[in-house]
Amino acid sequence: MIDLNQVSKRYPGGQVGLDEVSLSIPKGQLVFLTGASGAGKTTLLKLIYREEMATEGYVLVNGRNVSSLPANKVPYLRRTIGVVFQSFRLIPRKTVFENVSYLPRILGLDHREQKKLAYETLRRVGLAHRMNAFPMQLSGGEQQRVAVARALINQPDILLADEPTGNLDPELSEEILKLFLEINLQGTTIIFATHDRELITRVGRRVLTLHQGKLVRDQMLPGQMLPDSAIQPAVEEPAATSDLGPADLAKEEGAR
Amino acid sequence: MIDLNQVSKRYPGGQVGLDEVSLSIPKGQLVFLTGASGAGKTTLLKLIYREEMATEGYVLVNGRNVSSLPANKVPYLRRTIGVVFQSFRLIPRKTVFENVSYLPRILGLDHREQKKLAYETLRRVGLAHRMNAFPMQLSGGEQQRVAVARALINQPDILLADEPTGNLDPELSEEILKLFLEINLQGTTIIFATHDRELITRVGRRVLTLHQGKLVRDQMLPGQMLPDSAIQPAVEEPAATSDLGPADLAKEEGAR
Amino acid sequence: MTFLQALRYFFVEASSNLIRSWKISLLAILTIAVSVFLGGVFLIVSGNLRLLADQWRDENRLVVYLRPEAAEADTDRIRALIEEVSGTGSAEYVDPQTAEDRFRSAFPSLADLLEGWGDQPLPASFEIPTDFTALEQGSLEGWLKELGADPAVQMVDDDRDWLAQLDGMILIIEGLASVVGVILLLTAVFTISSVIRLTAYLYQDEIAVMRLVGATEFFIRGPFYVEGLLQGLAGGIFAIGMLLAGHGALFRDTDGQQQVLASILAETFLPASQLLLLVALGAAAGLGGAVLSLRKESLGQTAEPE
Amino acid sequence: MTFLQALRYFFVEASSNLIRSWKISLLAILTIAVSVFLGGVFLIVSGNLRLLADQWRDENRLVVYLRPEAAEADTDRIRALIEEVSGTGSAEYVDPQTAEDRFRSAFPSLADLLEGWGDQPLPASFEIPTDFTALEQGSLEGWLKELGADPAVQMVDDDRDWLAQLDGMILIIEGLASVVGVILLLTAVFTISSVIRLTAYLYQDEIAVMRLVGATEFFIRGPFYVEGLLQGLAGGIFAIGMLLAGHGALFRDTDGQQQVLASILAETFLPASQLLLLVALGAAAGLGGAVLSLRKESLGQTAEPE
Ligand SMILES: Nc1ncnc2c1ncn2[C@@H]1O[C@H](COP(=O)(O)OP(=O)(O)OP(=O)(O)O)[C@@H](O)[C@H]1O
Ligand SMILES: Nc1ncnc2c1ncn2[C@@H]1O[C@H](COP(=O)(O)OP(=O)(O)OP(=O)(O)O)[C@@H](O)[C@H]1O
Ligand SMILES: [Mg+2]
Ligand SMILES: [Mg+2]
Repeated sequence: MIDLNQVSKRYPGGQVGLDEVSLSIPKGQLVFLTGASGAGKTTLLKLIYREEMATEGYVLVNGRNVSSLPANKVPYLRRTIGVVFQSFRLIPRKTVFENVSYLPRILGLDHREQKKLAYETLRRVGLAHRMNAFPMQLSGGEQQRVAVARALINQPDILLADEPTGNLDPELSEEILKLFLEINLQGTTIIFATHDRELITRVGRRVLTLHQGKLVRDQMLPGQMLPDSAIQPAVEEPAATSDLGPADLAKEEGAR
Repeated sequence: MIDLNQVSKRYPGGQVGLDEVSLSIPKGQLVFLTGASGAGKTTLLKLIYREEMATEGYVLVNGRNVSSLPANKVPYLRRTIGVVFQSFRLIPRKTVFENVSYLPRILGLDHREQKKLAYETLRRVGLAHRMNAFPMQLSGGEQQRVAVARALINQPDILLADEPTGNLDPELSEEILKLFLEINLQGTTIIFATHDRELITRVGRRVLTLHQGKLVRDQMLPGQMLPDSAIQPAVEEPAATSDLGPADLAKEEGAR
Repeated sequence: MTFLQALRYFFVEASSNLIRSWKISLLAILTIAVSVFLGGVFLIVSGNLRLLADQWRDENRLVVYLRPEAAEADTDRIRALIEEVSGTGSAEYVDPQTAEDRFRSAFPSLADLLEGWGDQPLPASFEIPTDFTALEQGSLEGWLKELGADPAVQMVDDDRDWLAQLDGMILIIEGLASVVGVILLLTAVFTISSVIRLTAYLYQDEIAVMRLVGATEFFIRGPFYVEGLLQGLAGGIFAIGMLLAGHGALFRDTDGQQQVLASILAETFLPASQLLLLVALGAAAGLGGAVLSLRKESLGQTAEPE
Repeated sequence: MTFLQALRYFFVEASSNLIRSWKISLLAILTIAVSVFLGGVFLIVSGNLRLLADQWRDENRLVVYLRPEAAEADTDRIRALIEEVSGTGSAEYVDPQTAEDRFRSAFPSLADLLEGWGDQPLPASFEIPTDFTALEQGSLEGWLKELGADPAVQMVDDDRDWLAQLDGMILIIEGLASVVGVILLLTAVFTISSVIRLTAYLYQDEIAVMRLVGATEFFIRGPFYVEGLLQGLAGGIFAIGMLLAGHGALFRDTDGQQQVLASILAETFLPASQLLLLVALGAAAGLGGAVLSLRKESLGQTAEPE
């Protein structure tokens, strides 16, 4: 589903965002992305939904080269990808409802269906009662959950979540995590960038670790936590693409 | 140093930010502030530096009633308070250096001293090499550290840190924490709003827990972690203002 | 989404933006209104001046003075000669007495001069309106020469000196108005695009987010275009209102001297067709400003206005 | 920080803002430049029209026609009577021959008329420039009556009819220019404050942050005020440049008819004092716009432009 082939991203100022990263994420996989601040997590995600373009190598999404996609095709790529941005990026002039239902709306859903869908999705992140508030009237964690709801509303093929629980208390983080596990079971490929090692070790799955733009570790962790609603996995677990065994993650990449 | 007396904050939309909160924080104390998303942590901090005003009760800082402070005195209050905002609030048109040294600059420090001071402070958060970058050119965690540096640069009497490690990896969080402990030892009163229970339990000190705007717990935790540089405490530990005994923090306020 | 649905979406979106950001919208509307208003003032003033000039031109006549000794037969011959070109019944015969009366009323201060010049001091003449422009310049000259050569004709005064002076004056006034008009037009276009461009800067974060969540340019720009269009329409209509109000006020509260000025400059209001044109101009300005300000593909790619 | 240090800070801050946000700055500068330019055009045109009017007024004369039978003694007596009021040497004696010559050259088409009126058809006269305004209106009337009652005087033609007409025309033109001028001024003020207010909207997040970290209003506003001032100065200077260039171009590339128009409207350029005034106006507009747009205490309290 998502393939990176020797991808490097060097920013105009000379900063290295990514450095020769190659990886492959099959459809339906849930992958954690970790690494110190400035390691390149956000950069990697940006390359997938083409907010940035690789300076070297190529990124394939569903077999299509993202960099060579003509500009007028980019929106259609992005509609299949839900993104929870690290800085939320809510539209201040629009209400929570309007922020969340923007994509369904321009896709032609009628108002009642939009409302129903938005209500459903916001309910899942615990914010149905704030549908008519403006982003500035929400607490940090509430804004973050609106961002999560927006990313999920269109049932995207791919979900890119950039630190989606950084402003949430452990209980809410847990619920968001469960939500993600649920939609993952329904077939959505997820890349979950996070600093929360406790969460990663508890859930297990595949973990990619970046360090100064380089992919330094690609491991499979045990402890497969499943959502409460899951009776059996709908998608079979893909094989690890790295042969590095499970290790004490807390001891990883200490040098900043 | 900071006293809240039956303080309530009701937002124009009817949302309850704080609900009859009374508390007292003596000079030099380090206090953790925790609670679920939307519990009122940011609201409490905003009342102290007067971004918002209490709708009931009064807030005293250094014995002065913050709500009745005339508008032209507010800047002088704020200069004694360093704030790490939850959403960073960096100025996009200014470089990291300019963002960080804004207050020293308008206080009349000459350019060389500003530079030295900014460099020193940025070095402590690991960002001295990005002094000339603009905020948009930084990763989320880097922006957060710039916000921390800006709050610290003027050696404030009070430091209000709103989720200052939400975008940082555990190692960096640890360093920021050590930094805070250090300046706390030098006499700065600190309120540290965070969701990171692991961090709280490890450090100890006083913990205030909010739930739906109410102060539901005010406890003293053991496990007094000290900064590496600390040989002996410069300020004696103040007595807990609540007689609630230490309890398992992880079991607190589960209901959202 | 069908095109009609999309259009509906654009309108709903645009109007809710207009209401939510009403301060900025009002600014844009007022800017367009002021510009269209100025355009209207220009149209009114230049229209009235043109009317005035036409009136003057109409009143201008070609005068053929007859010799005092000209007989009635001569007079008839001359009339035939004239009407052959200018059309039957077009030439007016002014007998000496009428000529004297006219002189006295036109130049009362010089009336005394006539006293010394005996009885019948002024010759009889034919006056012909000069609006028979059917004749080309060349043949007109020939015809005038022929007339002048007639033994019964003392002189042909075709007032071309005076006409040239009149034309000069009209040219001056129209020139002045045109210069001001062009400058005004440029200012208006400049202002509108400034306001809309600044507005677009305000929206660029928003636009960037829309792009990132998968909106096509069509859906991003549509509401802004419609917003511009609606602002332009509102501005245009508002301007018409101001013009009507201003025109009314001008003829209500003025005393003598100003009344004269007002009636020369603004007696006649604009016809409906020109009013429509002005509203269309406002709408076009609003839409044009929106198109112009969203033109750059790169807009909204960076959060920082440069 | 001392006041001087603060001033220095304001200038450094303002110029770095100007450079960093050069697109928006350019917009503001151009807007002010256009407005000041229009002001300059107005000053030039109205100045030149006033010059023209003064010239006409200067050329206007009071004419005292003498009876044909007036003797030389009468003539001297009348001259004395006139110069008693208008000053020695001010009255010009026009003998009948000169009068006839002048009539012929002024109205060549009417010259033939003189033929029939015998020898010496026009009377002798005194012409007196009307710029002796020392006399009040009341006593002037009396004096004119006295003159007219003199037996040797046939008629006093004080051309007040014509003067009134001239005044009317000047009034029309000045009125037109004033109306346009006032509208232009309003537009300019409106435009500048729009642009600066929109700019302030762009900066309001920034201003909010400055407030939150403890900046006083003095330090927040200072740089914006200086920025406005600098933009205004730049706009004013730019406008002067455009005026100079435009004035030059007008007198280089024009043919006959336009040349006449140009020389009537813009022969004389502005004096240095008025240029300085225009630049000061630009600076004031820039500063005023900044003050106006930062006026509301609440600005910067909310991140959302309304
Ligand atoms: N400007 C505002 N207008 C209306 N309601 C507000 C406003 N700011 C905050 N609120 C509401 O007040 C409550 C407390 O908000 P606050 O920001 O203090 O929460 P918090 O504890 O900081 O949460 P988080 O951990 O998510 O940042 C929330 O329900 C929030 O929606
Ligand atoms: N627009 C940009 N221009 C220049 N450098 C950039 C830009 N964006 C990111 N960088 C740099 O690229 C590196 C990787 O940034 P990235 O945002 O991918 O880090 P990250 O892993 O997401 O970090 P964090 O956990 O702090 O969000 C950092 O050093 C950052 O400073
Ligand atoms: Mg990041
Ligand atoms: Mg908060």
